[in-house]
Amino acid sequence: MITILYFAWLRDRLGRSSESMPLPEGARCVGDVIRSLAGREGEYQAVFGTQGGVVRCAVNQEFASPEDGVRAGDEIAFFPPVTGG
Amino acid sequence: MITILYFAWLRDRLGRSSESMPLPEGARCVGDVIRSLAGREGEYQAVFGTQGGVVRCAVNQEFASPEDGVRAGDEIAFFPPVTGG
Amino acid sequence: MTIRVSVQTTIFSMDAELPRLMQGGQEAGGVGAFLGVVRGGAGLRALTLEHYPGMTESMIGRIAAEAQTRFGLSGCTIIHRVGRLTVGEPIVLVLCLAAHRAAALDATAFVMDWLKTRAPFWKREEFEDGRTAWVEAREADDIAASRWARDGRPG
Amino acid sequence: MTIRVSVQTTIFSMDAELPRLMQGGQEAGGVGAFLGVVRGGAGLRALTLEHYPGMTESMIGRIAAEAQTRFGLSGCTIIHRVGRLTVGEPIVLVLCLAAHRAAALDATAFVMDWLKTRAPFWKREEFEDGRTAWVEAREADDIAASRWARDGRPG
Repeated sequence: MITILYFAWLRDRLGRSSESMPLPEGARCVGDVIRSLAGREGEYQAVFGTQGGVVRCAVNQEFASPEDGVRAGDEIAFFPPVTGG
Repeated sequence: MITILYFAWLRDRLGRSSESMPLPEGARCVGDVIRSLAGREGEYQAVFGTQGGVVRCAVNQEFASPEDGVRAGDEIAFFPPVTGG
Repeated sequence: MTIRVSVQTTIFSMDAELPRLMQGGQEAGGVGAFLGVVRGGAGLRALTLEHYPGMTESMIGRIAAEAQTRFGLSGCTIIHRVGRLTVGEPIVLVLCLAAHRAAALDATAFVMDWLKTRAPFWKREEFEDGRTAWVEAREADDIAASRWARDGRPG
Repeated sequence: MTIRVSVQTTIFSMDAELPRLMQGGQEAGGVGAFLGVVRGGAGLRALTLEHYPGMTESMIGRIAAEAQTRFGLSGCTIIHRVGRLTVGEPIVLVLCLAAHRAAALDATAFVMDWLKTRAPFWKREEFEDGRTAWVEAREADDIAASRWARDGRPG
């Protein structure tokens, strides 16, 4: 299983702040998880497909890129570019 | 008459913080006043003659140079380079 | 060296933070500081700040440690508020204690630039007319942060 | 724009100063600050700060006005203490209110650099062994101040 977290407008659009799911079959990197989420219906497709370019990611609370590896047990977070300070 | 003020180690060395005196005869600029003070005996000679290079000056509370003019009624201050902040 | 990081909903006090920071040592000559407040204008009423609990504290701690190393700080305090904040309210406080003023102020700018681009906070604006909108990242912040790049990203 | 200048023997409070400064307007997004303290070491016990009453306030007022113009500040507070101050005590507080952090922090550095070189203060050091000595001006301060030179000296 992996834990997925959504923040800011991703959470608003997807209607949830987190979910647990099995690591998609054959998924080895963040990009694989993104493609799996983009394959869902509705908002997921828009957020992770069409608008995927602006989505940022962290794996186990470290900023990550689509090429970075994932495995069962990971906490994967998706969010827009940060705007703190 | 002019008012002369001394600050920091100039005051310590000269033993006074201010004095009133007539504008030295023929004095038209700060440098003339300095030469007049350097002509006095004791510490004045050391402070305004030998060590005169490090002495800074203000006329009527504005930083001034030896070439700047002076006239009766002026407040002339002598002090070392500032060290605030 | 005293590093203090806090993510909190409540207000902070600069007067209360200073003595804690100054435990960093007698060799310190100055504190550089930045206090960010909710800037008004364009009908803005409030901001709501959301963050990624856990990762936020971890990233801010690394930013503070990087500032300490790079600028030779004796202490660094970073407090960032979350939740709903109305116009004029303080959002963020950065205090950097150093032997000299240039290091203290440069470190403060460094921390702010990295906070803007590396700490997982998101702002939602709330306007007088009831409209809300997530704030978009400013390219200017990325540019500001990039001027510190030397060995790449902090942490 | 609120400019506040004070030369005083008493301690100041950052928390008390902030609301005064913030009257400068809702368009402000941040406060840059520097707090200078008496730096210890080498057996130093205390500093005594002397100044030129009248000229000091006038020069500091001009420095604040110059910072306001140059950096577009909404407010500037400069408080400088005089008299005897022991190691660790606050000497000087500069607060600069601006729309954005870069202007607020740059203005703070500008004010400090000019204070060091253009405000008529003199420090006498007092050591543990009873010895006292007037502090000599640092060439580094003149260099720091010269980086702001554009139209010559402020005021």
